[in-house]
Amino acid sequence: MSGLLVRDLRVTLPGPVEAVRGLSLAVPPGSVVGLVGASGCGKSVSLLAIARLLPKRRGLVVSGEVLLDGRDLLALDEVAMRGVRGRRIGVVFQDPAAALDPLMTIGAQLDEALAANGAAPAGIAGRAQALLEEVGLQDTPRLRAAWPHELSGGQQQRVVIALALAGDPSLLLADEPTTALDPTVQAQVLRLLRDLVARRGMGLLLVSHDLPLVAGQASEVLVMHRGTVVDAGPPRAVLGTPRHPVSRAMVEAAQLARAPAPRAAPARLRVQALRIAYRRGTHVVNAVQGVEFEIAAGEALGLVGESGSGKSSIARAVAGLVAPLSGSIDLDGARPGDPRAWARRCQLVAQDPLGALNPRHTARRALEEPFRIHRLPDAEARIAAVLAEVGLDAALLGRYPTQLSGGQRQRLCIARALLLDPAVLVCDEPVTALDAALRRQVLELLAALCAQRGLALLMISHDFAAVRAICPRVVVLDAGVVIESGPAEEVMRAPRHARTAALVAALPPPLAALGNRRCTTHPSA
Amino acid sequence: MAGALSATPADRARGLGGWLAAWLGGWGQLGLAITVLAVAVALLGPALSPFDPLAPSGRRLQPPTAEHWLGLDALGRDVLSRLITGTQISIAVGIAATLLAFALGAGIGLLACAIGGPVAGLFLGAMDLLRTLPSILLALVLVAAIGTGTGPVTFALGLAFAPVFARVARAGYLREMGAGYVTAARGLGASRVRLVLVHAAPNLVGPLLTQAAIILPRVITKEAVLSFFGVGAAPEAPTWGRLIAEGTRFVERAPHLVLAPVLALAVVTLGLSLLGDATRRRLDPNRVAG
Amino acid sequence: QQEPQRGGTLRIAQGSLRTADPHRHTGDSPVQQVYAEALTSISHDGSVKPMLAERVEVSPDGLAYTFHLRRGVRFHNGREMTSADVVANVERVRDRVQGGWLTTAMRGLRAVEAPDPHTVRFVLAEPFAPFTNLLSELWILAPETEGWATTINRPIGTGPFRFAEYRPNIRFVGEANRDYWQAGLPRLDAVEFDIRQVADRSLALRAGDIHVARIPDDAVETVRRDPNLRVTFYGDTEWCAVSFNNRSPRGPFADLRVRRAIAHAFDKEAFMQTVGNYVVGNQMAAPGSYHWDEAMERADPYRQPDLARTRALLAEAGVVPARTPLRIVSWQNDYSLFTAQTMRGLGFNVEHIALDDIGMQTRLTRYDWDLTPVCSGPRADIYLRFVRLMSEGPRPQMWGGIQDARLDQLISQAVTTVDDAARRRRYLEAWQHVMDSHQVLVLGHRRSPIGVRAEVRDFQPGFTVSPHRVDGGVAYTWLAR
Amino acid sequence: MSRAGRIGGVALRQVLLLLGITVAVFVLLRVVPGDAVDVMASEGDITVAQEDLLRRMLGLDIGWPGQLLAWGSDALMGDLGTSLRYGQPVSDMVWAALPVTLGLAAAGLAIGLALGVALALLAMLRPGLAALVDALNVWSIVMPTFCVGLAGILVFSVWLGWLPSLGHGLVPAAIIGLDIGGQIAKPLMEDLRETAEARFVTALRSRGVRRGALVWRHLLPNSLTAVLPLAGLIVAGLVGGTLTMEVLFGLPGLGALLLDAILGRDYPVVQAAILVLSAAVIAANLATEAMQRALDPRVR
Ligand SMILES: Nc1ncnc2c1ncn2[C@@H]1O[C@H](COP(=O)(O)OP(=O)(O)OP(=O)(O)O)[C@@H](O)[C@H]1O
Ligand SMILES: Nc1ncnc2c1ncn2[C@@H]1O[C@H](COP(=O)(O)OP(=O)(O)OP(=O)(O)O)[C@@H](O)[C@H]1O
Ligand SMILES: [Mg+2]
Ligand SMILES: [Mg+2]
Repeated sequence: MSGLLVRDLRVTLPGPVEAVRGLSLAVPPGSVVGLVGASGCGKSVSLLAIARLLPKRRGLVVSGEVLLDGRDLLALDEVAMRGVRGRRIGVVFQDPAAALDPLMTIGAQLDEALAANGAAPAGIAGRAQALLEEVGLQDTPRLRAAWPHELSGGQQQRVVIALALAGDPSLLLADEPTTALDPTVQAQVLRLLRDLVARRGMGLLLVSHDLPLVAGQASEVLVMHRGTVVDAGPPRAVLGTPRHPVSRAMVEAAQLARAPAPRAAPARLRVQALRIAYRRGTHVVNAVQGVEFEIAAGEALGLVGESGSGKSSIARAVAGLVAPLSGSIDLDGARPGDPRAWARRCQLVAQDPLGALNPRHTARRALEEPFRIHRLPDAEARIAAVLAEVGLDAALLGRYPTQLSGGQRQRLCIARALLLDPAVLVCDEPVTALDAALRRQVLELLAALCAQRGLALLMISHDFAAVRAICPRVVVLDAGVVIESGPAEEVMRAPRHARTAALVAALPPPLAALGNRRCTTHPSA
Repeated sequence: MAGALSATPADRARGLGGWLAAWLGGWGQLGLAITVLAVAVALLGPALSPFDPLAPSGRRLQPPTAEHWLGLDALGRDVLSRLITGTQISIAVGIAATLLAFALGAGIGLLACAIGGPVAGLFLGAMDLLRTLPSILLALVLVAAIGTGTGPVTFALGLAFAPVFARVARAGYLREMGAGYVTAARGLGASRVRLVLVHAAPNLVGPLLTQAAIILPRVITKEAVLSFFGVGAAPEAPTWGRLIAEGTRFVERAPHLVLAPVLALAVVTLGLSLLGDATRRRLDPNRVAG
Repeated sequence: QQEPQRGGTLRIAQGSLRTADPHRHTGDSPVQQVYAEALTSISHDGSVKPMLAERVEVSPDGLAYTFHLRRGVRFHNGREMTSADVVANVERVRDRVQGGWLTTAMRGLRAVEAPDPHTVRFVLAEPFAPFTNLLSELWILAPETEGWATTINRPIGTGPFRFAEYRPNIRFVGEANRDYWQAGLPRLDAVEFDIRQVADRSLALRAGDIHVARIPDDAVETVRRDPNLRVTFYGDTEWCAVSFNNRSPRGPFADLRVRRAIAHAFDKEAFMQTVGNYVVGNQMAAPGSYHWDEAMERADPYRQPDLARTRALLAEAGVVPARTPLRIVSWQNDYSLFTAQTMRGLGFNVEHIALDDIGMQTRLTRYDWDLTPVCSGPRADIYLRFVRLMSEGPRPQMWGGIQDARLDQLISQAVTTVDDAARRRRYLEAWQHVMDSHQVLVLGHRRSPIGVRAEVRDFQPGFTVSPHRVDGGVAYTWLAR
Repeated sequence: MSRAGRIGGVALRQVLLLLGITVAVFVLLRVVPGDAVDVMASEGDITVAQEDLLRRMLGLDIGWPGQLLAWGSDALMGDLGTSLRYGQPVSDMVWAALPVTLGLAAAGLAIGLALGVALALLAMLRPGLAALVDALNVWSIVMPTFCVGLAGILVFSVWLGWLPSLGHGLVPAAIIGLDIGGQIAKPLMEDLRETAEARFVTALRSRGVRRGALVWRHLLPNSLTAVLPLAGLIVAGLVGGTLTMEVLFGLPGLGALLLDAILGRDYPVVQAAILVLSAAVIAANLATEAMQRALDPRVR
């Protein structure tokens, strides 16, 4: 049999952690198989095990069968495996920034990958150029000379895909290949992958949290739960009309509410003519240029835009962490001059909750931090109250950040921000890294906070669905400039600016549409 | 997510000793045992030495015998007694100099970083200065000025190694200040000094301690070099360094003189290095983060 | 006995060369003797022999010295040496070169004249016994040497080897002077002095990289065991002593009884053992030498340690050692440790300050100490030893800064005495005074070992560190092949 | 403009540093008891009166600020003065000694780097060899170079007679190399092992990149950037190591010159030697930083 056939794959990691327990799946040539499941259910480990890339350590046990075109990969030695990797199997890794050698230019890494897979030296330059264009990267000569850290997250992700395709593999294992991408680029990359599947008869095993996306791409969906596949079938069956409890819970979590229509209220936070620039060696990067917006009490404002458009920069400026070049930020007449005073009015929940928590401090210590800094009384009582508000169990207080789930960590960070009773909360990409269930939890929490506390919320995301779920109004940013703003539903339905239109058009259709439409290819911009 | 620390409650049930043993792992335990033994010898020092370490007790350069296990030195003094007595001084000098280097390099370094501005510049300049001046010169000058003794030697060695800690501290400081949780604390309104002391410094303890474990035996050997050049500890103090330097004069006729302290130093170094490795593995925040 | 062979280069590591200008040094440049010679020369046994002079006549009052120069002595530039050259050199040392160490000897010089090309007459203000001896280090150079008025860099002398290459602290090379006035000498083609600072020369010697080297005392045994090597010694000795603080003695240490007590405590044999190559003694002059006195040696009350006497004397003086601080300032060496250990053994509250060479000498000048153990190197004349005990002598701190008018007088009398036997008596008298007042306690003498490879023939070290003299040294040396 | 400005800033900083060192050494030396005249006097028999005369002649009778001023103004004119003990121009002495030290240091560094890198790589590929790395590490910590040097002379020159005991740089360079190799090998090995498990290495393997390319083009450069901060320690070790080796093996380098000058209180020589030595160390530090920048685009 050709294609990939995995039978009863079991992986025990040192620990011991039984990460994969009897996984079986098949990826025939020319097919797209989606693998979905909650965070930590074993998707990435399975992929690494198939490509035999798990780090060799004492305690690592891999058993079962991984047949590629009839050959058992688990029985091959390293040298034979090297011939398989790259040319027969390509892998796209989950975290693109970490998957690139930081000390080598993009061009050199591409050339190396091409050479390793037997490309003739004369043809390498041309092939590299073509590959980069295939994944939708422009300005390729400059890009080839660039270092990984000089690329935005989206660019890095596309480079990693190009590298995986360098050897013309007959099977591509793609782990969250589009998480870091904004909708336009995401659509473009997915189109490319589909083309390859169709043209070359490549098999694609696609791992993702994004159920609508998987539904739109895969011919078969596998639902993984605690190391095994618990549900499988065509997307319409598994995701459209889920029957297995795990699938059903997942699909339900992916359905998000819609924010209410915007109300008129007096503005609390007023941002005017904001300009932010970074000095990078000798030249200056103008990240944000003349941005203006207002948020009222109890209102959530969504800030969307392509990667690198300046969203996080605005968040940092509003939180008083970077000083803007010019412009004003005004909160009930106060300005972010004195960091201590400003911290009590405006709080930021950073993009990466794990990073924002000191690994040496327990949850309790993290929550006590604001009390220590500002010498506030009643820590115990206030912490208990806020915990209840964000829905965290007080039993978790003794744990360290690594012992909490992603959703718990995110809520811990929100709780810490709330302890200072700020008027404004800024959330930078609060849900992008979370699976469907966690994402929904966090979004519901944020919505509730706005409603109950009268918080002014600035939510930053390139996840349009998430923004639309809680923000009545959105501001669309492009290259540091506001190109559109207005009620979320309106902007989504009838975007006025071409770039907004492109962003919206690139969104995959919601799962709810699965029952009504056949959806093998994606509507394109 | 099953982090390394989640196993601790179970281990704690086995008592502190058991917990420590599990925490360190096999090699780490060996390292700890050696270190504890060395410290015990250092503490008990004089009580353990069979002979007066300063007074002659037999024929010069006598090889090891049943009475004198490690033989006698050039003045007929019992080498074992000198080694045992020297343990105390060497380890004391080693620890004191390492502490001084630590305090100067890491302590003042971090504080200077925290205060920033010209203070940091001044501090970095001073460290560059120390880094550039050969420590032997400093020791020579000090000894010429105030005479040999544990004080000047400790001071010279402490100054000499301060830049190493300063470098580790500064690199760590820069890394930590970029960490998400430091930015988060900044967002909570924390002052710069608080950021350094509460957030950055504890995360630097691991690397700095590792550095200290590496430096400590180096300090002891360096003292040998100073002794060789006649600017080591006081001639009455049988530090390991002095024993090595003195023994080197007779390396051919009485190799036991130099072998005994070198082996002792090797064992302690190995112990500290094993302990340091184990501790670092445990304190590394990346590993804690799983 | 083999016939001497000619040729070859002798590599020797002994002595130093601080400056190429022989008149400018301050007393530590013996290597220059191979290219620059003097009117006199010190033989291996310490006696003074004429060198560039054929003979010397001393007037009965000891004030006039007449040197009859040797004929046919040529400088390295081929010109014959005359008495005018000698006078020019004396004048250069006396008038031009300040700070050179011979200036002391020139102090009492009233006149120097050259009555004819081959005679030089010195007239002194008062008799000065070591005069001919000291002249052995007044090197005669050709006055036309470049830098005569300032500093000489390529000296033109009369020695058996010409000045060929000099790199400070690295090496000096002398090439054979084929016109040397001693016919048939030198036998070597060249000498190469290794003047690097090296920890242990005996290794290079054993490895065959060097023919002759001053070796550490520790190495003597190993070198002796090597059949290719032998050990020999300088003619003169170093004297080792313990000095009390004589300038401003502290606490009970001014008390003669206490000083005697301490003297009784020293085990001279054991002390000297830590120094090496020793004889025990109680005088500045080495046992067996002219100025040494056997009766005085036999009468030494401190020949053997006597701790009972020590205790009794201390008790008599009312000294409780445990409550008495005793500060020792010293170099860092084994005999200093021994000294400190001995004092500790008596129960004193010992503070031992060990420093580097100059640090110690400077520290001594503070006179805030009680005891210092010192050794002092070979000297061409006994006066050079005694002068250090005088009030105006060099480096007085080493001997506790003695300022003793009576002693000054005794030594002055001795040095101005013309008659040998009478002078010897006066020196002994002076020494007896030192011993009686317990200013300095001599423990013994040591000889500095020199390792010599077997193929080196006819090499005998000098009385002091000088490598060349009229009747021996490197000019005579040859290499057997 | 801005780039030039930055380079100018760095240069200014180093110049200030050198200035600081000069003044520090000057003051330190003058604080130390005893001067060159004491040394001369202790070697010979000059009287106290003569000592004073000599001091006047050598300009040692004025206080140290005056001496500093005199020395500084001469040094600015390019005149490093004359040795108090040898009467030779200091610059000649230093220039003659410099190549010896630089050669020895360079050879030692080369051997050390080769040894350290080779061992670390081998130990990464064959974990059994880690013991060798540990052994070398312990060796470099506990074996003082003077001790090894003496043993080296004994074995290679006295017993085997293969090499002259003095004046050659082979054994000294090897000893320094062994010392440095021991310092590098262990951290490098550890970092290599860590890097070998980095995600980007897994990614490279997933593309079928051969092991040789993996090691030389990816692992080693990445790990070297982690070991480069050790350079300070290594340079300090080089300075100490060359000093010891020069004294032991009779190599007429800067270290031997410096030691002799310190013991002889030959101030101008000490000053010049320290100045040159410091400049070399500063250059080495700058070179390390430049290398770091060349290797790692992130810190550019
Ligand atoms: N190196 C490792 N050592 C020990 N346990 C591990 C290791 N890597 C992963 N695990 C554990 O194995 C399980 C499966 O992890 P895996 O990375 O495959 O999850 P995932 O399904 O990819 O999750 P996500 O959607 O968050 O990427 C988890 O419990 C995880 O904690
Ligand atoms: N510290 C910095 N130094 C230099 N340039 C920076 C820095 N931080 C951001 N930039 C640049 O500023 C621009 C805006 O960055 P910002 O992080 O605000 O983007 P973003 O909209 O949050 O993107 P993403 O969706 O990828 O997080 C980008 O071009 C980025 O490269
Ligand atoms: Mg994953
Ligand atoms: Mg961002």
